[in-house]
Amino acid sequence: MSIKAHHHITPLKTYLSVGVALMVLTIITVVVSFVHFGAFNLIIAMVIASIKAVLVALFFMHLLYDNKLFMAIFSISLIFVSVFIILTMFDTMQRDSIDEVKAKPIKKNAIIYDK
Amino acid sequence: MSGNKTEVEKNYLNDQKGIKSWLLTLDHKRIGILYLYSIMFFFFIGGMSALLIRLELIRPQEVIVGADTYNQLFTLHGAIMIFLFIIPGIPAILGNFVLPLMIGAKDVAFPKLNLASWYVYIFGSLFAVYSLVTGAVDTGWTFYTPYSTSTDTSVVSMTLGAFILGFSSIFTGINFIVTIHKLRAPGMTWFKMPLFVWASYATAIIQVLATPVLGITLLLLIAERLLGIGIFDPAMGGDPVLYQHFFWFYSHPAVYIMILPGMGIISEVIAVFSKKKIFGYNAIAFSSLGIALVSFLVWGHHMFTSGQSEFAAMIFSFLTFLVGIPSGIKMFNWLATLYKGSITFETPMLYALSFMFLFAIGGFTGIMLGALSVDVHLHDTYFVVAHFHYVMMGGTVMAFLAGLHYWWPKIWGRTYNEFWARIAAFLIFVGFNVTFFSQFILGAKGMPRRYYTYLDQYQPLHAFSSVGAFVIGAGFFIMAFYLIHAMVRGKRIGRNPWGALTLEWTTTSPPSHHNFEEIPVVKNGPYDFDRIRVENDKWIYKEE
Amino acid sequence: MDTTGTLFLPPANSTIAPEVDALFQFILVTSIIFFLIVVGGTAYFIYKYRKKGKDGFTADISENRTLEIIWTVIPIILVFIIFFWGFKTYLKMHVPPAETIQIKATGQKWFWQFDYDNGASSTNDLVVPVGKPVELLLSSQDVVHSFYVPNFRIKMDVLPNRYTVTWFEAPRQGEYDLFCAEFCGTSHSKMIGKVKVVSEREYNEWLEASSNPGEGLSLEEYGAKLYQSKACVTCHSIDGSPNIGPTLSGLIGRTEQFTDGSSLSADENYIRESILNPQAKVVKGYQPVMPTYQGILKDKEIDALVTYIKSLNKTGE
Amino acid sequence: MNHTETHPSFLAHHFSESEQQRESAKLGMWIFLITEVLLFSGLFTFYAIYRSWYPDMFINAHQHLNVALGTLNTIVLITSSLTIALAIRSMQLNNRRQTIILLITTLALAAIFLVVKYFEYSHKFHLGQLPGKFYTFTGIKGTNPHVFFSVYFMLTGLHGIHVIAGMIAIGWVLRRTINNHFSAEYYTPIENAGLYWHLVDLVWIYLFPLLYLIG
Ligand code: HEA
Ligand code: HEA
Ligand code: HEC
Ligand code: CUA
Ligand SMILES: [Cu+2]
Repeated sequence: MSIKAHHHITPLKTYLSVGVALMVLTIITVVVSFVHFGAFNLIIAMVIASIKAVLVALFFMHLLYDNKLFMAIFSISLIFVSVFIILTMFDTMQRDSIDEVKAKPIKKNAIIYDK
Repeated sequence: MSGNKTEVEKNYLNDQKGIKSWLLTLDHKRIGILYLYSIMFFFFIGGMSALLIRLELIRPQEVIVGADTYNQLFTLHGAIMIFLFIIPGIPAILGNFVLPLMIGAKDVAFPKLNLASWYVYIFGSLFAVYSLVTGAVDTGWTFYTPYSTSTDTSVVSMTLGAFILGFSSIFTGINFIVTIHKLRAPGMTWFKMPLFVWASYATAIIQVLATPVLGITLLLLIAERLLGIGIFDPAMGGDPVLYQHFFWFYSHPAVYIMILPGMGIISEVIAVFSKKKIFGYNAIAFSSLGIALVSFLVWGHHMFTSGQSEFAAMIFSFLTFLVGIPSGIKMFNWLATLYKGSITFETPMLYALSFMFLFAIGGFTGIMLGALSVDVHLHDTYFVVAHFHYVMMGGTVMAFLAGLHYWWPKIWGRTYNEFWARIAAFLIFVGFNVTFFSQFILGAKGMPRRYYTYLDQYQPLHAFSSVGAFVIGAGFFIMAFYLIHAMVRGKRIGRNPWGALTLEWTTTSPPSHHNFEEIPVVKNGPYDFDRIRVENDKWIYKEE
Repeated sequence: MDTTGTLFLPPANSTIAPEVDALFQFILVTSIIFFLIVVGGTAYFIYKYRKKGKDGFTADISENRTLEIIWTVIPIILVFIIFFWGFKTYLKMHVPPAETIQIKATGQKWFWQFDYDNGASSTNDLVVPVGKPVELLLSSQDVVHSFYVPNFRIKMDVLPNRYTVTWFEAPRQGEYDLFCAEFCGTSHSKMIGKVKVVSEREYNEWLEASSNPGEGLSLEEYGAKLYQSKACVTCHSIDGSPNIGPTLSGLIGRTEQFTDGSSLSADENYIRESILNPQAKVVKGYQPVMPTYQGILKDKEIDALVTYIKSLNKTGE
Repeated sequence: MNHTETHPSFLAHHFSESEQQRESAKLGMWIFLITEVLLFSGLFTFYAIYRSWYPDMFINAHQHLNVALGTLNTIVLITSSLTIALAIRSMQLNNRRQTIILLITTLALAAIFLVVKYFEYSHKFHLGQLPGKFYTFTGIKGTNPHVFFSVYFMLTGLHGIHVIAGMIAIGWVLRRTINNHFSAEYYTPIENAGLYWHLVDLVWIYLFPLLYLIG
């Protein structure tokens, strides 16, 4: 069994370009955050973060070259994270759908603000 | 290859001697045994607290303990049974022992991690039980906020104990997934794996995906208690219903951590004791995976009256029903497997048949609870208590007992007394139905759970139920005796007393340290009873 | 509509109950049928195909498309029906009709407090008129409780710092059990009350009388009544025996030790403070579990209670 | 037993060849990583829900975080991710010296990250922007601003713990590299430590905009 055949060695250039790309994206996201796009700020920031995450996962973590099983496992975990958030929000965002009164806390502020 | 004599002389039990060789062992079989002792010990404590609960409920008002003690009792009972007994139970004892054997591996992928998981289990258990007993935790096993953030009992240390236990579960899960992926014997393709292995695989997926969420939930609970971070406690601006989401995101999938391995055992036992090829192998294998994945989408059915949004309730109810389908598919497949078999009724089969009977009832009542309007009436009553005992005790525990009796000869190389085993099985089955069927009626009549005293109209059924509990107790008592007797004095037995075709039966009983004399090469399916049978350890093929 | 209940269910005494029961019975019957198929089938097979004679080879049956489709599709259809049926009634339970009598219900360790529109209030006894939809606005002072009336088939959790809503209409007069169905601590099992369904006339009379309670009673008698009706009795005895809280008999003049080490001889002001702000001084040997009655008891009621507690000294000696 | 071929010292008895062992170890690591992802998922849910309930408070409160320090830390962490990836590459090329240097650099960057975090934390402690009931700051408008700081401290705190755990792991493989345990044939522990470290980086990649930038 030849070991070399199995272990992909990423060229130095790839690593460095990915590193540079990550830096650039970081700068972009910081700069963009000072411009106001309303709700789009969140979307933009998340898109950039996701691009960065994908770069790290594919190149630094070798998902691109490794066993595709790892990619599947990792994606499944992300799916379940979104399941958690989305299904929970089906509750927390929908409480007023029948009766307004059910959505609001009776006392808005925590007791620590009472003093 | 090796004669009968050497089998007795050299095996994993006696190839090394002394306490140290056990406490530092990396052999998956020995670790399984360590788990067997410790989990049975906690099951005993959990069972005793159940008997105290039933004693207290035999009539209204104080019988033996006061209100606070009662509340601690059912917390102790629930927490031990769930976290210390039933979740680790089948994977850690039987899975550890037979899974590598079944796929023809020499060990699990990470033996050290395996041993670590046992130590973590022991440490976490002692921690949890210590705080349950001395710290008087009385929240129920669900730790609902804000009760759990405001009571002055040791909720923090109890939850830390449960947090630690989570690691044990995760370690086992990681080990099984990797073992199944990477250590199968040559020729053991995915679809030649025994169904118990499939079930363990599905279970491991849930363990790995869900347990960390319990971890963070408990950490947040601790943070809420110590720092008042304002996530679950309304006084701090938090939302108690959110806690319930967090908790059940783990704890609903957890109920399938409990049942799936049990279903795996049932598939083995039914096929072997009817000497029939399993019906619908693929359907059973895939339904395990299906249950595992869909189980993550239904947690909100524990919260239909909690004040969650009607929209969420609708979605959760709908998805809940979808999990019922794969369970049904399994039931029907087992039924079809019996058709035209050659059925015998040794103890493992008796438990498997009890499983069919009891799990059907448990499952159907689950469907009642999943129906939104009916659950509003039944939620938090004894109906729910009866439901989950039917699925957990009637389902998982019966399956566990089936597996225990099925593999007991393999584990010890000796067999138990069939006569007493049948008596015990009978007592447990009857006692169980007496105890818990009456609770369906109690619950539907409106008797709320976690009640230390109750109105007089419920008394007859409660008393009836209590009697049943002691019958179960008697059954287990007998079982403890004959199983322990079997370990040391039981009749010696060959490789394959049941004539099964899975790999663990091709090696000696008990297996040697390295499991197999030679790594087996797999050519047949695990249930090819249409062309192979085993008699006196000899494989007989139907000539084609 | 049945009033006696069945083997499983208690009598159905609200307008929604028969709908719930119908679904319950439907699932019960379906389950029995499937149970008979699965378990009956098992019983038949294990009898018919029990091992006879020597082991041979068994048949090679591992698949049957038609069967598999049948036992997948039929349950799916059934659960769809069950789902929609359950959801329909559930929605009904959650959408009160337009015209309702609104009552505020407050859960707290370990009793229920009901406040009516006209200022009347009651503890543990919910009085409602027959044949009128009643809407409850639920909230809790401390932990989660759950408002549960088995005969009405309604249950709704009572949350701290949030309102939840439920409603019912009782078509018949009578008294029905009211339970707390969410675990809330020591006396969870005693947090029970009654729903009294009375005629419209009786209801109005009761409202009238309760908006002005204590009328025609001496302060001491009124206090005795409040001791019962405001649930002091769940935690305090008047016969000298300790309960969840210390006994009230002989309280005045008794020297109390507190958990913070201080002590004090109980007087009227102390009693008043104990009722309004019970956590200020916690008696040694007891848990700080007494709820505050601030905003629940009116001045006059506190006076009455204090007078009553004082009177317990005289009778005690 | 019939695998009497060369059995390298790092190969455990129950594996039949080193590639099987390597793949197993990596698979195990990946599964462990997803447990970490789901551990964090609880906190992200916490964030998502409270942010959706109190969007204004979140926006007001996040302005009290120091974007410059956050950016600095992001860059530090990304660089460390790069250096550990390069460390593995060096080991693949059998360049042990370079691996050691790169691992030490990674550790140093991790330490810088923690030091920066320490300054951020102590500044917040000083102002009373503490989590939960210890919160005493008054300058933020909106409902329950202490919740924002609860989220902030829980998320960054748990992440910080992971940074420390990662440093321990890297320290351990560094030691083993120095002791000459690894070669181009066998370096799985470094790979796994690297995977863990990248995950720590991944979490931060999301934390940073969610806490510092959204406004
Ligand atoms: C081993 C554990 C286990 C298992 C397997 C299950 C299985 C199921 N459970 Fe259960 N459940 C618990 C353990 C378990 N449960 C526990 C511990 C609690 C309470 C926790 C607490 O509050 O303390 C609980 C509570 C619980 C509730 C909440 C009740 C409440 O508090 O109000 C609900 C509601 O939907 C529910 C539903 C179901 C359903 C639909 C299934 C299904 O998976 C069942 C599927 C099986 C079948 C349906 C039978 C076989 C099928 C056929 C033969 C085919 C024909 C079928 C049809 C026509 C439908 N369960
Ligand atoms: C695996 C799970 C499991 C099991 C097996 C059991 C088993 C039993 N349970 Fe339990 N139960 C729970 C899980 C379980 N329970 C949970 C999660 C709750 C909810 C807690 C809460 O509300 O928070 C609960 C609650 C609960 C209640 C409701 C309390 C209340 O709401 O007020 C009751 C009441 O009757 C009860 C009774 C019983 C009884 C009589 C048994 C009997 O079947 C027990 C019989 C067992 C024995 C007597 C043990 C004997 C063992 C030996 C002798 C050793 C054997 C050794 C070898 C085999 C080697 N249980
Ligand atoms: C949930 C239980 C509970 C209820 C209901 C309750 N109490 Fe108490 N009460 C306690 C406990 C426990 C203490 C002792 C601890 C403390 O001082 O807070 C106490 C203390 C007191 C004391 C001080 C007694 C002493 O010995 O110093 C008085 C007076 C009192 N309660 C009056 C009342 C009155 C009047 C009511 C009803 C209107 C009432 N309580 C309802 C639990 C309760
Ligand atoms: Cu209030 Cu239970
Ligand atoms: Cu569930």
